[in-house]
Amino acid sequence: MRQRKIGEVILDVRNISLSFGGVKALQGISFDVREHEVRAIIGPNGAGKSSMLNCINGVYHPQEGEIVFRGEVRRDMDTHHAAESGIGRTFQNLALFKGMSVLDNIMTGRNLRMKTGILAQALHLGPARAEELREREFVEHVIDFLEIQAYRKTPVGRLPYGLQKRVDLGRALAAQPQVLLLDEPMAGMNLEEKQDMCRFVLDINDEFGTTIVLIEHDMGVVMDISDRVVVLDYGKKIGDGTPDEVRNDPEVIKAYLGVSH
Amino acid sequence: MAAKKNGPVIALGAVLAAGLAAPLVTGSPLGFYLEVLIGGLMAGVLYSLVALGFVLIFKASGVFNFAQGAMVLFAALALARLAEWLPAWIGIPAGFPALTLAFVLAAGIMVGLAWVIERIVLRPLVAQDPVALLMATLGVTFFLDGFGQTIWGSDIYKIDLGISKDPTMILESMFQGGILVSKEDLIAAVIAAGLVILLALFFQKTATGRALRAVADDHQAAQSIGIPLNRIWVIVWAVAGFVALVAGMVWGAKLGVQFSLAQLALKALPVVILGGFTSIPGAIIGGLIIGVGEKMAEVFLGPPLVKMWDLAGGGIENWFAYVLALLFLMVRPEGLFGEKHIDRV
Amino acid sequence: MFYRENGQFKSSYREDQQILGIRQDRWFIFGLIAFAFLVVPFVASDYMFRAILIPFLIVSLAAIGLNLLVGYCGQISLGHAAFMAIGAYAAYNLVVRFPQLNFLLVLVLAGLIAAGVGILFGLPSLQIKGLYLGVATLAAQFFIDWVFARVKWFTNYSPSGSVSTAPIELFGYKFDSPVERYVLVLAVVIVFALMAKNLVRGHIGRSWMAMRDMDVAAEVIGIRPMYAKLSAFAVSAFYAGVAGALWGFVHLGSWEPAAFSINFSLNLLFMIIIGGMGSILGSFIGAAFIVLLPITLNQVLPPLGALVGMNFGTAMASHLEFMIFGALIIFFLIVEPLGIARLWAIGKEKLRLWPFPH
Amino acid sequence: MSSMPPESADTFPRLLLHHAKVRGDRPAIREKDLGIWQTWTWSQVAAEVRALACGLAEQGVRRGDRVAIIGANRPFVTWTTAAAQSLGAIPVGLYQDAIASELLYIFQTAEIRHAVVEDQEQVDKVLEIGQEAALLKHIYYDDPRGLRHYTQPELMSIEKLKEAGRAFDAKNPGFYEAEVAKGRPEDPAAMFTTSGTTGNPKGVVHTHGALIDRARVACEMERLTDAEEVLAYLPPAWIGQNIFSYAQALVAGFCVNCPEAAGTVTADMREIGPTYYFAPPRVYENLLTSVTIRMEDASSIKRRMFKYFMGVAERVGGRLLDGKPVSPGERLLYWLGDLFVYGPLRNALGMSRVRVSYTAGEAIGPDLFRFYRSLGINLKQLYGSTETAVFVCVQPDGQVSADTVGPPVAGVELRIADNGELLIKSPGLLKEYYKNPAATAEVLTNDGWYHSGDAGIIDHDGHLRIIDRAKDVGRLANGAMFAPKYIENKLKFFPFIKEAVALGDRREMVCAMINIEMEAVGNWAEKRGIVYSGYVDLASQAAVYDLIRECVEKVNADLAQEEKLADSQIRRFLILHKELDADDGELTRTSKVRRGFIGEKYAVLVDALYGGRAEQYIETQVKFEDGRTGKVSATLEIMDAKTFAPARKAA
Repeated sequence: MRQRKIGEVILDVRNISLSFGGVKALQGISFDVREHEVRAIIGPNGAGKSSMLNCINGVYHPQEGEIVFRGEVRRDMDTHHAAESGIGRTFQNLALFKGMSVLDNIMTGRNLRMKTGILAQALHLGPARAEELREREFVEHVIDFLEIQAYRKTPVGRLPYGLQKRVDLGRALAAQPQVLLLDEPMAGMNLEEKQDMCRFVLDINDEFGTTIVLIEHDMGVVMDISDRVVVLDYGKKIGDGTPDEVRNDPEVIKAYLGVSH
Repeated sequence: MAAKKNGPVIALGAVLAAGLAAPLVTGSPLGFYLEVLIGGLMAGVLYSLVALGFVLIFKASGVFNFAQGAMVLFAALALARLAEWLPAWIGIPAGFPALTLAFVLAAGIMVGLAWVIERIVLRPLVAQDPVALLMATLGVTFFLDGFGQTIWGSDIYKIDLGISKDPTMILESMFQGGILVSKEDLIAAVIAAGLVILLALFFQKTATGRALRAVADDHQAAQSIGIPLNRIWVIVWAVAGFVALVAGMVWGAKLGVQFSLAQLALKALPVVILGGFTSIPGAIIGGLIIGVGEKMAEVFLGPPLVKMWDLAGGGIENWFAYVLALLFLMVRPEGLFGEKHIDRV
Repeated sequence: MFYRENGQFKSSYREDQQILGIRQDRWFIFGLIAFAFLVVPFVASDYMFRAILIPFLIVSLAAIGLNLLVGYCGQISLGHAAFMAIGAYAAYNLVVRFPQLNFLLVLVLAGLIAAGVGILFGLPSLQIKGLYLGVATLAAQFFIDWVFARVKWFTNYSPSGSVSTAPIELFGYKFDSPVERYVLVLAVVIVFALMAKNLVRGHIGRSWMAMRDMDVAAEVIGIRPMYAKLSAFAVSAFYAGVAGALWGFVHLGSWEPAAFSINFSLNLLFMIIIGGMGSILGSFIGAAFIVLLPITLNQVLPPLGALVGMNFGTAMASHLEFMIFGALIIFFLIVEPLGIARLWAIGKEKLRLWPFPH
Repeated sequence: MSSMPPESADTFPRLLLHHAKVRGDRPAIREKDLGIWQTWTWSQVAAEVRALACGLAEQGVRRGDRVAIIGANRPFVTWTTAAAQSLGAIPVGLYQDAIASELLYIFQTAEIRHAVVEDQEQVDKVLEIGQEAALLKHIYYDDPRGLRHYTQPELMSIEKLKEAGRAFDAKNPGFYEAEVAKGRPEDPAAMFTTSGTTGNPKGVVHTHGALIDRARVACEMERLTDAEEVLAYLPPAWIGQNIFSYAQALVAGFCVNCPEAAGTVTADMREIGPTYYFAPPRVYENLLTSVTIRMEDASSIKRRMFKYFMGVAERVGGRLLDGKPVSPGERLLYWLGDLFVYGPLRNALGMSRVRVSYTAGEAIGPDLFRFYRSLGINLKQLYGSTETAVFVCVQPDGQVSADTVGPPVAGVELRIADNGELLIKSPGLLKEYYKNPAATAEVLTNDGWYHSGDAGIIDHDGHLRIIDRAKDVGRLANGAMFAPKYIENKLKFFPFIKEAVALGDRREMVCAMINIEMEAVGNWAEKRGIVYSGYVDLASQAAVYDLIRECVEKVNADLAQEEKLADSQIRRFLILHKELDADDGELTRTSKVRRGFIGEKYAVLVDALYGGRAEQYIETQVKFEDGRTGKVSATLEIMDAKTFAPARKAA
């Protein structure tokens, strides 16, 4: 059985509004994420889920609101700062580095921690080599964890979709994030792949205590694995609570369950 | 995306305007100044003609056709040599009749050539990275340069439009010494204007033209309402081929048909940057700005620079257009009239 | 077919990450290098050195530089010969003004100066991509051409505008004959190629490739676009600078600004397209191709033309060369965008799997 | 170094200490883990084993206790085995995929108090059993993943166990040495479970002496040295794996390599390139099938080249290997073939460096056997079983053939009983079946002969030839001999047939139920543009039936050649709608068909075969990999096959 300690609020999203041109993608969204929990954001297509994630890790800059991460209040994030302070993410549409092997893709997740300079790299001097080998070993643990040993040196483009998703997860995991944002990690997968992915998500949460924020529109999966759920619809928050609370919320049922499922 | 700041654009514009006005303030004779200005405009018209070809193709297919310059050279060579050979072949009188027939034949050749390029080179590369497409057109450039010179010859040829190259003095009454204007240049400007009007009509009035515009606006949407993209692309390439012929004719008549024509066409690149890749008016105005800017810089900025730094001659026009385009890119990448793009994750 | 990999297992990451992981590859490459150093100097003719081997090696280096930028980092450059020009003129000025400097140091300094300029012209890459960047690099090409043609200081006020150099002297030894120059260039190129390989297999190389393949994801993972792109421009220009200096001092001896024109830039680009984007080996293959093709055409065409009763002059050969280059570019972009290096890699993979097809 | 360890190293712990002393810095075990071959030297292994032994002692393991070990080929399996042996405890290797009921039976009969397991999956299984087998008090696990939040007091990680062991060792200096010194060769060294075609598994107990003797004899015979490399890829609970990757490694001092995962065995084998290799015929067959299939996709030039040189190899390869005369021209051709085909092929198979390779367990197809030998791979047959510590007969170099298993190895005596059963006397015989004197007495008679249960004959060269299980040799209704396995094997030698069950004992004719080989038949079908939606569909295609009928008829033609078996020609057959599976009880864990069980389970089909019906509907329950059960149903066609007149017996 899973026995975990849910901690204090680690990420607090306050009153975020985002618009593109005239289109309002998010309107005054607020929610918090506690340390070590699995937090889901659900909603029908176009509800603003991905936009929300993009605001959290600085890909988009909301016009209003602020983001508090580990006590640090920011008007908006920038991607690098987000990565540096421990926010990792995966992508809905695979955003792997197509020209690189599985190993190299995951190695890029360690780039933040690799500091040796160009000259040392070019000459493959002691520190550069030592750093490379050290990070390789770390990445091997990620590969082992995700059970993709057999594909280590395969170019990612040649892998089936489900495995590519796993590599994407591995790349984010390699950065040892405190909070991991998962953008529809199970989209486009078959049942078995979904189960595998669920297991990995829970294992990550268990083994490393990583806080997880995930977007899904597969309700079943979300309800099974998350501690608390935020429901978005047309850029507005319409529900927030435990899976059971959300499931029984009349407004959620009306806006989400009633319409598309 | 945060709204783009207009400050730098305005600043750049102000600097250019100041540069334009500076010679007058520093006491250049107005007549001379106007002469330079008109010379610049004339060169600009030629740039615009080449740039038009770029814009057409880019608008419809997203291909940055580096080979437009090579097509201009190829067209000019074809026109010049056909006009020279035809009298010997079929006994058509040299001069205007031969030239007319040569123009018709060259137009056919250019349309065919454009069609072949589209089919053989661009079609297999559909949906590729724009940089790959650019490189493919670089390949086309080299091929056409070699091919054109192989079949048409590699000397310097003339296109004689039968217009006197003698400059005419105009507005003598207004300025001391008047302004020297070449009649040829005027004709060129008229031809260019005519071509632009023709294209505008084509785009506004014909069904094909409207389809073309639809494609330019949104490929997928156009396809979904049943516009055959492949056919549109062929047409666009054909039109671009024709535009190249006109540009080649005008330019060849002015400067003679030679290999350097293809290189000069490189100048059209900064023009489209300035005007925006997708805007026909942009191509025209961009061409004029570059033409005028270049001439002004060469004539009025060059000598002081040479003196100041003891340079071995001027030649600012070699890079002026590019550096201007580069500055422009930094402050307004979409150009004067281009459309903005927002990258979504 | 020739691979026997049983027993070549790796028991440390260091072994696993070596550049040539398979023993047979190691033999092949070491054999090739040994051949280049120990056999070629004794068998090749002066013409071979002057017209083929030395230019091949130097443009290989320049192509590696361009490949780092275009093939690895995905940033286009249409004006890379300009960075070679910077290297060449920088080296010239260093030698003229500080004659006591060791030539190797001059090479490195020339490279560094080119790198500085590379960073400057790389700045637009932070704002613009693709075609737009191509135009920016063209601006570099034309502007730099102009600077060396017009600013007399750079040519040390040479009245003709062309500069000439004395033979290279290194640790008291004069590299004068073609063989000596060949060996010098070979050594330099091997060292720099190895360094390039080291870069691309390290975290910096990965950050370049990440920018190339998916820039948004790269940023999200914590790669700084500015650092990745500018470092690629700097390193790329450094290589071009060193190659330019070698081109000027070892290959040409005396040159004028036109030596590094836009055509040279485009040729470099063709090398990496034909040879292979994102491959150090491909840079060599492409360079060999572009260096050898015109020479071969000039040798082969006239007798071939005579055979069919046609007269192929040099002009004809040059036109054909243009056509063949153009056609090849198009062919490779359509059929194998990763160039001959990719074909090589496929061939190698086939040999490893032999007799199986997959 | 070919010198064998001294006679004084007569238990496994002593052998280990010997190697740690003599070749302490040579690799003893490697495991592909985290992308590279992590290596432990003999002295490191000795230290690990010492820590584990002390840890186990600290946890209460005593002389004579049984310690269960469940896991894939990982170093911890070897180390805990040796650690238990150091303490005089008996390691009991158990199959990872053993079902809970089997495990429970063994845990109860062997009164197992300590279990060493690999990971969460095994922990869960053993914990569940632990509820019922109340004795189980200690579970040590190797891989902590997923176990972070487990709070059961029985659980302890192997890391912790080693720590405890080191502390214990420090407090009790000399304890380990004293324990090792107490061991004697006649002490039980290990217990193996027999798969048992019927009933509960039996625990076969072997002494140090028996295992070491057999290992040593075979090492000497094949001149194995400490330079050998072997790949440990078969279940460690199986005695063969124990002999090849534990006993022989400890005798000869060579290095054992553990693959990264089940899915990477082929790749890992290519990397390691073992010099000494064992595989059951099934593995060789699968390899050949994959070679054939992959070659089919090759260009026609390559295919022709392959075919030509394989022809050369067939003519020349075996003779070269046996040291027989070969003409220079053929030698040259073979050399070319080696350059272009055999060498690369051996490399692709991971067999470039194989010096000695064995197959055993079942009959091997003659074509299959010849294929490997003609490639220059020294493939040989051996005969043995769990009860005989493997080595009974081995084909010596130069005396190799497909249909014998060779003469007895040193120390072994053979006798054929009147009913055809093979009797064996050997130093490697089992000590006993654990706590099962009745069963022991049944196979091990007082005069020291072990009753193998196999029917065999000894030919004029003194080579043993195995026909079938003695009890399976039956009679047709007309009294003619019926050796079902012999027939099944002949069928299975075709690449399209994965499994076959021959029926006919006390019946008037022979019928067969056949499993197609999905990969080969699927490929064959695709080549012909036959569309199919899955296994069931493919198996029921008319074209596939025709294909299989051709195979059956070829077997019939073969059987007709042998006077005694001509009546055993297959008259009717069907293709089964599902693959026979160990999870459904149709195969044993070692993948042998359980004929009796199948006969009962598919009684309707048997009736239909003998009842002359042209088709039969059947519904079968199946167990999926995730433990759920489901049903497959199909209407199976039954087909007649042509039979041939018996060959006239030569006068």
